[in-house]
Amino acid sequence: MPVDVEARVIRNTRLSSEYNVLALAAPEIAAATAPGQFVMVKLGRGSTPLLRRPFSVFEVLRTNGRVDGLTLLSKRVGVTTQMLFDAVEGDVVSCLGPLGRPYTPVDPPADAWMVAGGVGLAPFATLAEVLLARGTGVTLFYGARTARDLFYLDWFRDRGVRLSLATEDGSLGDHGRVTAPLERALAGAAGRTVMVYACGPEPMLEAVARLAAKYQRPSEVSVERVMGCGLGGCYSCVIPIRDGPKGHHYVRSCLGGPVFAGDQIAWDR
Amino acid sequence: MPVDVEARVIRNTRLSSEYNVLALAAPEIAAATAPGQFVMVKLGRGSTPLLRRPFSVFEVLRTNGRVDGLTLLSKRVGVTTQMLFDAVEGDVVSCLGPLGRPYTPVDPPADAWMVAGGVGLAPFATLAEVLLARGTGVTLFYGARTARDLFYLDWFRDRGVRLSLATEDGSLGDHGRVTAPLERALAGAAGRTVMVYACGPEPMLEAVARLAAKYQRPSEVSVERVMGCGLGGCYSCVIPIRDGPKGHHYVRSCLGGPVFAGDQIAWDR
Amino acid sequence: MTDLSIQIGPLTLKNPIIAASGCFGYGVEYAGVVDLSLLGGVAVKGLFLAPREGHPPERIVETPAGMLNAIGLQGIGVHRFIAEKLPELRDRRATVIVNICGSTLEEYVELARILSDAEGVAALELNISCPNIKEGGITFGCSLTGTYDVVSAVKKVTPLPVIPKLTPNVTDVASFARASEDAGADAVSLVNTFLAMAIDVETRRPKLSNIVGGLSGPAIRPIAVRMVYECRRTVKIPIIGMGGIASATDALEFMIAGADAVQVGTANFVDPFIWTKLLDGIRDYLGRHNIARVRELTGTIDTTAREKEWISS
Amino acid sequence: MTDLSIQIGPLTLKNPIIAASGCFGYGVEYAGVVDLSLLGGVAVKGLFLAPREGHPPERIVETPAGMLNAIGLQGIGVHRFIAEKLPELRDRRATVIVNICGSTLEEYVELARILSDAEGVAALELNISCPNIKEGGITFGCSLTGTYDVVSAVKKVTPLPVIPKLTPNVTDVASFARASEDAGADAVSLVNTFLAMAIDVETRRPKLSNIVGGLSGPAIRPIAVRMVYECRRTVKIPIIGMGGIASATDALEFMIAGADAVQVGTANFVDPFIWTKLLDGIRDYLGRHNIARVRELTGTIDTTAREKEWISS
Ligand SMILES: Cc1cc2nc3c(=O)[nH]c(=O)nc-3n(C[C@H](O)[C@H](O)[C@H](O)COP(=O)(O)OP(=O)(O)OC[C@H]3O[C@@H](n4cnc5c(N)ncnc54)[C@H](O)[C@@H]3O)c2cc1C
Ligand SMILES: Cc1cc2nc3c(=O)[nH]c(=O)nc-3n(C[C@H](O)[C@H](O)[C@H](O)COP(=O)(O)OP(=O)(O)OC[C@H]3O[C@@H](n4cnc5c(N)ncnc54)[C@H](O)[C@@H]3O)c2cc1C
Ligand SMILES: Cc1cc2nc3c(=O)[nH]c(=O)nc-3n(C[C@H](O)[C@H](O)[C@H](O)COP(=O)(O)O)c2cc1C
Ligand SMILES: Cc1cc2nc3c(=O)[nH]c(=O)nc-3n(C[C@H](O)[C@H](O)[C@H](O)COP(=O)(O)O)c2cc1C
Ligand code: FES
Ligand code: FES
Repeated sequence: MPVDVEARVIRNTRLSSEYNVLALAAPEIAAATAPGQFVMVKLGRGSTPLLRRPFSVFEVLRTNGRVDGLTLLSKRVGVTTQMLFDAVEGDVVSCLGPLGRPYTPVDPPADAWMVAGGVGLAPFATLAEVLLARGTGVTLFYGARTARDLFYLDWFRDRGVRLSLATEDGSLGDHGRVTAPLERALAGAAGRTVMVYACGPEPMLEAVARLAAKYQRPSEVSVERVMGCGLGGCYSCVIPIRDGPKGHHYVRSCLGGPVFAGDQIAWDR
Repeated sequence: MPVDVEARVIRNTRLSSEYNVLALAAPEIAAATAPGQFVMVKLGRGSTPLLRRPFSVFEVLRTNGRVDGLTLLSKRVGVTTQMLFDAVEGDVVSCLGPLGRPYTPVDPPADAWMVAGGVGLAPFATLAEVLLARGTGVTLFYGARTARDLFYLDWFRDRGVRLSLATEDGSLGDHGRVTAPLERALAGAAGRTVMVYACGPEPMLEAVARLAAKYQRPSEVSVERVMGCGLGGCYSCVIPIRDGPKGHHYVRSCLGGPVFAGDQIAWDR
Repeated sequence: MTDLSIQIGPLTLKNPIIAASGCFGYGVEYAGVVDLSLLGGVAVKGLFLAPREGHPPERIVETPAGMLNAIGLQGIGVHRFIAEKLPELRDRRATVIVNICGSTLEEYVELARILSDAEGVAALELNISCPNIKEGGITFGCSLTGTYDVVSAVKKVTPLPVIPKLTPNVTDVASFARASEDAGADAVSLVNTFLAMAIDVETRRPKLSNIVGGLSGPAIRPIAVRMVYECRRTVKIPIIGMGGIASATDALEFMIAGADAVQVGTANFVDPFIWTKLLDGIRDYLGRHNIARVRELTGTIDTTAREKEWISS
Repeated sequence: MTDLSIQIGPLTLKNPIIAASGCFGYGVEYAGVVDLSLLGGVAVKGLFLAPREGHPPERIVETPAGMLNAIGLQGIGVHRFIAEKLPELRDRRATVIVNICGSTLEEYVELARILSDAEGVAALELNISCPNIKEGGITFGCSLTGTYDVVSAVKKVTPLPVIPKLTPNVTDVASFARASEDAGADAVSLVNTFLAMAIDVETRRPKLSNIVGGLSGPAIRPIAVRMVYECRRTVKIPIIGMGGIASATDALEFMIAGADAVQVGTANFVDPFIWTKLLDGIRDYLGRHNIARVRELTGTIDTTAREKEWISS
């Protein structure tokens, strides 16, 4: 059951002029979160902004092994993310969660390949931890516009996650989109059991799901739809799910997702 | 001409759980303000609260003789005053002013009697300074609910302002309303030229205006009407002004006031 | 003990706080955050006879102190509702108000018949006011005879209380309340959303796939309160008021204007735990004002002139 | 060089940004904060033939992202306006749009006659939509024949462009735009405010002395944009859109929906220096989008379906 926590800001780390990581004292939520789940946050009194906004839980914070908070990785795109960017220690953020259907972690000998586009990195810190704890080998395919927009590389490296990077300007890793190194890897992975996890812009998710299908690997993608409530109340967040070979029906991504099997989604709709 | 300044909060001094004094870096406005004038302030982004709110300029701040800011004396009654109460150094308050018709300071041998009810103290710090600079003798009649709600007594005393206090619970000064010591003083002031200035709740203003008239002294009162714009645009802030013996017409208190001669106002309307 | 119960025709609600249709799923989605039996009622998402796909995304967009929606009444249809949702609602002792929509008068009648036979339906709310689908009864809701006809036809086939839900997109909403009363409605509910739109100026495209949608939330509250006030002066049947209620104070405002009960929609998205706060706030207010029964509050707006007070501030 | 000029019948406005009636006094009040000649137009406070007292306070109250007003059209009457305000407006080279109100058709005609003889009036805006006074023409504004009659009567007596101002408190605002066009209106302006109210729950009294008032501000913007969009699809005459515009983006939204020009009311209370910001913002937008003339923007909303984009974010 989700809870609503008036979470104090523990610290706000700016990663760039657009990205920040906000640490919030919401241990109740953090302790209950599975990788890929999200929270609905609201800042400020009054009715502008009116609605909460969805954010993946980025890290689960622990002090001496005890869970004492969580972080959000946020990209500044509008009013709420601006407020998250500007937040200072002691501010209060209303935080409702954990919500949604998480990723399904795989066990060895399967390998876990996580594909992140930009702020789509968010669910993969917690997912990596869960996978590594199971002994599953983890690779992160991570793409962004430019090298300066690739964050937390050491965090993943230090924990033993293999990195495969791509930047659109070629400033680090592959020159181009992250799907290129992913496809090379898939092509060279004959005989290995691989589960592909993806989070990022929807066209990237579609490309990843198609690649996984092409190389006959399962995939799970986390979609980002506009969410009014996060609890199944408003039907704003729907995504077309395949119904037989040609049909589809709309499923609420806050309840049925945000994580779906890549082949469930009717990408052409 | 009024200006609009994005004024930084220099400091916020809480006087009680309801009252605070907010110092703002708005030297352009401070330097141009005459006693009794006000500013229209707005806090926060977005449209809640939507409208600006009027506040008297309380003090004009100077460092080494150079004007570098102003303060507002604010009582917490709603959303904007709550934000003023909560403001911290570095916050920005949008501040439009100076606005309105100020008090008319008198010269010696006239005496100046300032009558303040609660937060109605606000215009009298600047008025006292201007009067004292002219050598005019100044008395402050100052009433509130209780002793703890009487502020800045030393500030006035140190500058040579005589104080006559009243509290509704009798905890300091006269027991009851501030109009009682005022009437005693008026009754005992035969032959002296006195100008009465008042600011406070409207029924107090009416009582003061009637007392002044009864003892044939001129009065100027500063009224507090809900103001939508402060510049004469909206016609929200009107006060009925006498038109002959029985009639009245509505005058915008942001332009024609907030300071009016006590006998101008049609109190019975 | 304050009495929070209110009466809608033959139906007694344990309190005047109802979850608004389309803002609370089928109710069951919220069983984890609020004890459904605590609510005065649960108005479930608008149902057609058949399942419906709804509009493609984007379906909502935020606006100043409000939101637009054009969900397009995606839904599972009345039969799956009865089979899949109603049993759980019954088990959880929810007072279920079923919001029904049709393209034709016959469809409303058919829905009413089917639901009258189902166990656990407390009342029918006739959605004749959905602004963002052509077939959502809005043709009934914008015509006085249409409103009259659909209400009387449904009344004929059901013993359940019938509550037409009025649209605010009309010149004189009170005349629609009157037509409803004349047709035998047990109550009216108002307001549904205001037809509205938003455009992305960079792409020059509408922000909703459906181009237009319905405006809800605090932004519309003052208009909705006025409409409830006008209806209260026109009809005697109970009024269920709504539109932007986000606190107990807001709910009380509607009741003082003339509502017997209220519905809360958009605010549930912002705070799904709002329900006990609303009930506590109303209890507290009634206590402070020595009002024994919430129903005594309805329509008690005082329009006599005020006296000035000397608040020694 | 971007061309910001727009055409209202025979009148060319140097840009599409007009100060809304009732929100800018008689214009002269603002001469100290903005160069009046920079504005596309100044719609002065609604004028009756005779001076008017207006309603007693409270006259305004803030609501979520909006405000209610019930000023009651306090005003100096047309003769004092011509004698006392018009000369200064003329001196300051303001493009003056006079907003006129009457209780009868004859009064509108009389006002139009008087103002046609005055020097320095650019256009007449017929206020047939003031929600908070009984005599403010709202009886014309809520009736199609009333609208038609008053517009054609005024057109007969004046060479000035005639712009009826429509109320949003109707079921089908586009039909009123059509009636206006049929009657020979040079343009329509919309929207006036939404009839609304607010109640203080502690005293149970209305917050406005007049009980009801008009809602303006950002809260209403999505409804107003929708109404402009509907009118654009119905009439060919220019549309002056308004309702909650508080930024250049908001102004552009109205133009893309179908407005040729816009008025700004409530936002001027919040920021009296908004005017140059609006003009700069529009110029910047046109520049970025390679649009040479602002009039090319009107009604260019793109309602075809969107493509998904891969924004590597
Ligand atoms: C399950 C889920 C998890 C997410 N996790 C993250 C995360 O970890 N970090 C992160 O930075 N972002 C995340 N997002 C996206 C994030 O929700 C939006 O960036 C945020 O809502 C924008 O809010 P705003 O007020 O800043 O922008 P707004 O001013 O509301 O709008 C700016 C832009 O954001 C889009 N947007 C607005 N509301 C939503 C919404 N409710 N959902 C999606 N998009 C919206 C709008 O279409 C618009 O283009 C996630 C979204 C979902 C659905
Ligand atoms: C010329 C003038 C000078 C003033 N100087 C001071 C001052 O120095 N210090 C101070 O504390 N207060 C002063 N006030 C009163 C101050 O403007 C109000 O307390 C303030 O507007 C309340 O805003 P809010 O958002 O906190 O309250 P709201 O939430 O808006 O409302 C709370 C209460 O305040 C009243 N109110 C709301 N808006 C206004 C408004 N625009 N004008 C007047 N009353 C309003 C409401 O009727 C309501 O009862 C002055 C008022 C005027 C007209
Ligand atoms: C997302 C959404 C979906 C809605 N769906 C329905 C519906 O199915 N049937 C209905 O009668 N009203 C529907 N409404 C209208 C609400 O029940 C309510 O009348 C309106 O939102 C005003 O109340 P609010 O401001 O509290 O949300 C919907 C509103 C929203 C926001
Ligand atoms: C205080 C106030 C007074 C108004 N007076 C008039 C008026 O005299 N004549 C008129 O046609 N409209 C009047 N209006 C309506 C505005 O001109 C405008 O149509 C409405 O406020 C919507 O625009 P906005 O949201 O930008 O304010 C008034 C509005 C306000 C807020
Ligand atoms: S966000 Fe409301 S139903 Fe999914
Ligand atoms: S506050 Fe707007 S006219 Fe005085």
